[in-house]
Amino acid sequence: MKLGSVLRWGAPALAAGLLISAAAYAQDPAAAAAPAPAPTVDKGDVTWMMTSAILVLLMTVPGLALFYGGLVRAKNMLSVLMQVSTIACVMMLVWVVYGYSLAFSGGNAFIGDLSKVFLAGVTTDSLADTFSEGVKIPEFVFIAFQMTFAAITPALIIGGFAERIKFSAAVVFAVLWATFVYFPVAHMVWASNGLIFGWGALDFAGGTVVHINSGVAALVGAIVIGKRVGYGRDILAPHNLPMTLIGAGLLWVGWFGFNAGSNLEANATTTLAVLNTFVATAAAGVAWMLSEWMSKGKPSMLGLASGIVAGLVAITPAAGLSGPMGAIVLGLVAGVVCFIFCTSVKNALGYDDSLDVFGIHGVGGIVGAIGTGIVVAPALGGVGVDDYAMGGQVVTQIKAVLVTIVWTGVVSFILFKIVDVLIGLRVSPEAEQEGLDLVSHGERAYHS
Amino acid sequence: MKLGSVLRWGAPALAAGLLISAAAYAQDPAAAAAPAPAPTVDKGDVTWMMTSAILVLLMTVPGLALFYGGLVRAKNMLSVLMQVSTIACVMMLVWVVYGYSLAFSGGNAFIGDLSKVFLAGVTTDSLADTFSEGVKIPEFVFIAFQMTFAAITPALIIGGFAERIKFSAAVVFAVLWATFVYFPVAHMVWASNGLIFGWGALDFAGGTVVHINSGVAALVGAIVIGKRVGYGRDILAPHNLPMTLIGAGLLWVGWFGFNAGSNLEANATTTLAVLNTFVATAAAGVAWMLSEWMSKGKPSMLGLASGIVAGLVAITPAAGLSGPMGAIVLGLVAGVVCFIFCTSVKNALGYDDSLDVFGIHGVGGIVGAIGTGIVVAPALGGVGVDDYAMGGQVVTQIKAVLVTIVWTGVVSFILFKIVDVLIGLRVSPEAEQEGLDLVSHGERAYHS
Amino acid sequence: MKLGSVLRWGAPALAAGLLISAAAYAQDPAAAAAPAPAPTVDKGDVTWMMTSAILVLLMTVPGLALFYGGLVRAKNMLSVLMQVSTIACVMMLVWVVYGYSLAFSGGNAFIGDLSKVFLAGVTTDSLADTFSEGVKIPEFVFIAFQMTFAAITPALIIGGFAERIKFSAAVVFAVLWATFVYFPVAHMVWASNGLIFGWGALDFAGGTVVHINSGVAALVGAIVIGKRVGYGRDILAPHNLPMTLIGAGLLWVGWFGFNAGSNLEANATTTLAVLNTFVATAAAGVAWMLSEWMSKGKPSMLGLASGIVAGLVAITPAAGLSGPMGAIVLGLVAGVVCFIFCTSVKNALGYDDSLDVFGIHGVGGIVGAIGTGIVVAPALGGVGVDDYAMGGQVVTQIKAVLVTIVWTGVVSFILFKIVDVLIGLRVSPEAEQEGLDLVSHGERAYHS
Amino acid sequence: MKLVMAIIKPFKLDEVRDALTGIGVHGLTVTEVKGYGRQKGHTEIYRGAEYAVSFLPKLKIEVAVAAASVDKVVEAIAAAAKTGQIGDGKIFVYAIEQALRIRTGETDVDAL
Amino acid sequence: MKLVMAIIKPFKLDEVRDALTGIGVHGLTVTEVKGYGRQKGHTEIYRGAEYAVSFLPKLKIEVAVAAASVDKVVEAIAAAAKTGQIGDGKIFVYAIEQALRIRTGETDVDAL
Amino acid sequence: MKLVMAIIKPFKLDEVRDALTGIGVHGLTVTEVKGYGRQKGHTEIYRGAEYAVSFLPKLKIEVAVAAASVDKVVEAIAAAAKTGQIGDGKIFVYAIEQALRIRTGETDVDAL
Ligand SMILES: Nc1ncnc2c1ncn2[C@@H]1O[C@H](COP(=O)(O)OP(=O)(O)O)[C@@H](O)[C@H]1O
Ligand SMILES: Nc1ncnc2c1ncn2[C@@H]1O[C@H](COP(=O)(O)OP(=O)(O)O)[C@@H](O)[C@H]1O
Ligand SMILES: Nc1ncnc2c1ncn2[C@@H]1O[C@H](COP(=O)(O)OP(=O)(O)O)[C@@H](O)[C@H]1O
Repeated sequence: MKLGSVLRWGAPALAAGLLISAAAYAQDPAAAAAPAPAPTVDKGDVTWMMTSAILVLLMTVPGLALFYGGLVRAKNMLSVLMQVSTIACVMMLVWVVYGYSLAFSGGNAFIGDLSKVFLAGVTTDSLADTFSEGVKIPEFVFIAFQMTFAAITPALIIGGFAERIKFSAAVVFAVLWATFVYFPVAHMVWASNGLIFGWGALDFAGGTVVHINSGVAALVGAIVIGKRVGYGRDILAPHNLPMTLIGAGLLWVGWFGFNAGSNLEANATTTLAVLNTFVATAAAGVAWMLSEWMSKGKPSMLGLASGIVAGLVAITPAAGLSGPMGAIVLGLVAGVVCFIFCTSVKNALGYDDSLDVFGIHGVGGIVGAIGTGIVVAPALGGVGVDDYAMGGQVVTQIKAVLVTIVWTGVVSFILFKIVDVLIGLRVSPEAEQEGLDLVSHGERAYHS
Repeated sequence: MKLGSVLRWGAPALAAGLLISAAAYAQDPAAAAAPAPAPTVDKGDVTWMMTSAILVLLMTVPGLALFYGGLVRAKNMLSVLMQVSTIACVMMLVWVVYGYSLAFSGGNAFIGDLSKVFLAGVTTDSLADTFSEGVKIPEFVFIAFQMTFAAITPALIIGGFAERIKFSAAVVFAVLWATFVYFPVAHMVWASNGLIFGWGALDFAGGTVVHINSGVAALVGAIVIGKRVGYGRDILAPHNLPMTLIGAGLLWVGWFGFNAGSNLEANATTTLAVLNTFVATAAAGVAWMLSEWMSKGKPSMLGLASGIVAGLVAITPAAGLSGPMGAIVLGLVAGVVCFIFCTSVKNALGYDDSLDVFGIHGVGGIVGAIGTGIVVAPALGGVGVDDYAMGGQVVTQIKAVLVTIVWTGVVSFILFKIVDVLIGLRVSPEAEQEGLDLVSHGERAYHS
Repeated sequence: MKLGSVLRWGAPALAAGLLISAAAYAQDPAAAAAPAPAPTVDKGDVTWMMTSAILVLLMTVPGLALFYGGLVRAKNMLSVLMQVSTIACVMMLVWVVYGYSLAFSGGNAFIGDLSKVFLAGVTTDSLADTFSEGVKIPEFVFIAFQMTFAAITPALIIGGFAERIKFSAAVVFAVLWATFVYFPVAHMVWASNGLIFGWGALDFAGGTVVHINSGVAALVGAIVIGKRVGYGRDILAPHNLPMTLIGAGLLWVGWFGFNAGSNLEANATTTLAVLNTFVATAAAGVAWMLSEWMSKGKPSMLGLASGIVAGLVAITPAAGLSGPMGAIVLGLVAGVVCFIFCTSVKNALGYDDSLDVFGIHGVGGIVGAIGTGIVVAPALGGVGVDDYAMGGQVVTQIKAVLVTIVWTGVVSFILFKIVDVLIGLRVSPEAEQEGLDLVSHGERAYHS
Repeated sequence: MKLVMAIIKPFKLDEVRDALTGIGVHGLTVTEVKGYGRQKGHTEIYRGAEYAVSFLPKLKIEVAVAAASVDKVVEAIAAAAKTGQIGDGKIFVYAIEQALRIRTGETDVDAL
Repeated sequence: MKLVMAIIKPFKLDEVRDALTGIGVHGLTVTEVKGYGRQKGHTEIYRGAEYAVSFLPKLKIEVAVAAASVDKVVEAIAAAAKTGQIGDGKIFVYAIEQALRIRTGETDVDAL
Repeated sequence: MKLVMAIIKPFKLDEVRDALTGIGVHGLTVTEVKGYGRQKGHTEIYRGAEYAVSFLPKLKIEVAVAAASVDKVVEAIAAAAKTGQIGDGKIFVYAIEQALRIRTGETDVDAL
């Protein structure tokens, strides 16, 4: 493989936006043909990318909403469903208004520019690059696919401070966070002129941009906002674990769009990403379950579901880069590490990350991001990148992780403080006692 | 664009059935090649259309069933799930027996003929037209895709008189309604010799045929059947709003098949329909939520979910015709208008449309159908049609809406009366008290 | 059609693994072109096969898990979700470690060999055959698709002895059963050197391998393990039928991947399989419902849902072989036969197959497998196979069914006995009283 | 003081509550219960399994009242809860020796 | 008249009901309750959070009977509900002063 | 023997239970109930329908105790359940004539 490959895999959901061919592919193929072969749009790719965007929506609403919602108490169920769904909707609007432009248009190493606000200039004739030369997809589907990432990422964060956040604060924070954290980090990692992309860091489908990014923000939020009333004293058990399983299942199903869609076309690498998204996930689910069985005496369904999500997180950056056996190993490691973190380390540290967003997305994301540098090794069955040396790649991966952690950690902290001053982050203890559903939304989840 | 374009967009789920090429595309390409280029079948299109048909099933069972089911009282849960699912199943059989033929084969301006009853003559070699010349899809997938529309539309109606209808009456009405309302209206709007199609009315994915059609029928049903026992006195609150959210999420996910599948192939226009189905929906969800927040003091999850569905309804006729910004405006308008209708107008009028089928599908459908005439304008970012003039197009749209309302209004009224005489529409007050699950189906939704 | 056709339809999920072309299709087309036309990989096929694999996961988690989970008592809900999900995860790992190799690599008439353990030698350049000459798909997606079959089949079995099995016993049994029953039977039916394949038995998508196989194993398990405490005395009613409907809906949606994906490409036959999977299912749902209405006085939602699954099972072996009208007849017959079996025959025989795995998958599978020999007849609208004679084909189908029943019956019995000795199959009566969720998994499904 | 305990049909709750507030009773406690009695239940069928369910959903209402008001309260409940159909329920009355309002510490009739 | 209130293990309900109908008692009211007592509960674990749950599901059965039948009723319930294991529950008896059948207006023992 | 019945706010359960075990009471029975009283409820809105909900979730606690312990028990519950806010609930006490532990057949105070 040539040098381009490093860039290629470093830009899974890539810089395509930057390189849009405005040439109408059907109308004037000759003009484009002179310098290079006419770009081709394959309907199989178009179908795959539409399917992938739809699958990522499935992950979010109802997937993530249910995964989270099942874990809170019944009196806060609707507040969680509402926060996830509202943030997803608002982010879709923000994305087409200025998010897409900031993440994928021109700009510098840190952020894009405003040349495509309101999707200026994008028509059905606009094309976006894929990772294969000459293979293009309609820009609209690239925008839609990337939109779903921008929609789910801020929604992931709210799990860190579920059951006590003010609804308006959650939504405002999400928009600010997307603007000052997600769009810049997405640009740094995925745009061809982005800082981290330039280092040659590998992130197939968004391990840093989505998972570490949101996991760390959730941790900061959990600490800034403080523990739930009754934490450590009352029983705060999940009110409906079957909902959580439905959510975990839909997350898994939808994650194929997330991971394999990130290849932007439907080729053999995409199928490898699909296979890895099966086996790494299965391995992590089994690993968490067995760890729990051995250390606590019983394997729990919540443990299995948690391991499944941890595995999905961990394989994300490596989805099309690892071989299936590497993916299994990555899944096993993520399952065990996230289990230990969520059950022991977290309790030792004593913060209240209600739904373990950091323990699963943050920690799993870090395992995956660093592990990607290892399992990509051809010697281990990975697909390899040019000039690969394990040590060097791992160092690059760690650098990317650290930049992400610092950026999201610091900026999130500032944004939480700003929102606290402007709106107030937390409901009153009485409201928390009564439940957010009634207090914030005037409705109850269940009647008989 | 040439004149054909008007027809093209006027027949989203089109007259393909009429124009089936019986020529085996693999066996005798030369014969077909003489007059025109040999029709091509692209496997990307085939995959997209199969995926779309599957997605519309997901909308119906479990999507619509859950969206509706969560809104009734626990004692009527199964009756709603059962009515939606049974009607969908029965309609699939009716569709292949005579529905497809009546809707899409020959006939006159009002209805097709019986030449394809029992799918006579359709084989794996039969092809159906798309909107692009020379691009074909297997007729079986066209039949399957259109079948899912015929399955969900009558099922939508039952929300208007949920919690009091007799099961047998609901099913018999659905079959009669499909026969005397859905098949004719589908033919009028989508067949190339159809009345409304001939006017140049735009309806990308079924705003009139599906939503106005079913919304008005539900309203008529709600009035003919009368209010629920205890309406306005007892608490008739939704028994399980999380189910409603799962339903809304699956409706959204599945609606991509509905809207973007209506393009019948996987090209750039299809991707535009996908993007619009994201942003219009998000806009309507947010609009309903904000309207409620401002007027009632709290934003509710049911409001957000209702807005999401209203947005999906409104973007349906415009899905591949509007630009993304036009779609957002359409969504915002639909969200606000449907909110006002469902919360104020409806109460003022005093009928009991149990699940607001008219308030969301009827009203949202009208907003969308008329709005399509506006947002299609190239000046507003729409894709345009030949000889476009906003005033004229809007008048045409209004004419299409009025014909649909009158047809479905009058015929539905007659059919309800017939079913009332033959079977009786309503269960006894004691049965309503006890709940339809036990009385009509001999089972209960929940045991501990 | 030529003789190859028999083999073709006899190997729906076929012997492709055996015939992998290791030639890099992009790099050295000439080398492959010499003996035969260069194999082509169509991205529409790739997208369809990825979509299909994802759909089969949706069938399993959350589909099957919910379908089953809703039917047990609340205290055993998580145990069912856990067993289904864990078995699916473990089987994915077993599949890539040795299952794929045993099922699809070389070997003899009864079992494959170990040449592809740990997916040795499979890369992104590896291709798998489809049923069309010269049309290939990446081997990774073939592996992933077949993996989902291996994951769901042993999970189906646990419904036979739900609410009383020891968790560890269920998982260990599943792995043993896959090894000694599923992989051999899959090989016998689908591999080109397989015993049953050689007879010319038709099984489009796994009626014998998946449904008869698991249905019989469940029956054996129900008998060996014995009845639930309180069976026939206490009320063992389903605790949450809406969950069961969600499950049935997702099973239906996902089953399109199962049935139509088994064609391995996206052509007109695939669309026929899609259409049949709609209409046969609808017919069976309606048939069960009407049978129940006539014989018990009320049509139940559980009846409709059960009929839907029975129809899906019955159409599985015939999905791409029957015409739509044949599919409807097959569905009607399966609906009625399975209804009679589950409501009368089963009670007469007196075993406790908790979730009617045998009554639906076993009986429905037998109806489908034998019926396939009939509805494939071109005279009945089927696609036909070479040298077709109804009598002979039906005899062949019956032989295939008998071999499967005997193999799975005898081996499953032995395996249950072995697991009973090694681990013990059943929890204590007190544990059964308390519920498996608490006793085996240390958690409860619902809190308020 | 007396405690009036009534078992009624669930959909009669609002009428009973209104009847009680109408005679000046402003506090009561409601429990969802299942009743077994002369009113026959129903049969549920789940595939091959048929279950005769003889326990029916009822509500139990408990109202603590001054001894002097008992008859009025019993009559009010009985009138409001009556449909004349089997299964209308029962009213039982028993004596309570103490009553206390937790918030204020008030006791006996002041606590009601 | 007396009211017999029994706290029993949930799976004993059918046996208790049968025992009561066996001695001619044809009405009773059942409530789902949670009991705390000598019987130890269980531990539930949800990721890192472990909860000791000491409240166990029980059923409360209330039967109003003529004073003369009390002993028979208590014995019947006790016999049917007994497993001999800790947590079998309790039976309490107290006096009721009035009883009324809402449907008919019958009072006292006629109302039972 | 007496039966102390308290209606309390749900989140006070653990404190009340701890207070009771603190004074040597080792058994009690809890029921989820809905209370109507001076504490005002809330309004729920579902699209166009607004419902004023006046029944609030409460817990009913029943403790059978020896007559001598009643005051101590009432005080303990009252102290633990008090927030000083409207809706804290009530405590009622009435006499029970018999008590029986089903498992052992012990009666009266031995049964508690
Ligand atoms: N002896 C009893 N003790 C306690 N509750 C009873 C008794 N008899 C009846 N009930 C309660 O009263 C309800 C109604 O009684 P039932 O015999 O069905 O009709 P009716 O009220 O018309 O006499 C029962 O469901 C049960 O809850
Ligand atoms: N003093 C009490 N007052 C009210 N209910 C009690 C009392 N003691 C026990 N109970 C109830 O009886 C149930 C069984 O009591 P427990 O002490 O666990 O076992 P046992 O019945 O064998 O003595 C408890 O779960 C509780 O519901
Ligand atoms: N007369 C009564 N009989 C039975 N229960 C009562 C009575 N009055 C109040 N309650 C119960 O006590 C609860 C609290 O009463 P409420 O009037 O709201 O406040 P407070 O306890 O501060 O007086 C009510 O919700 C109800 O369950």
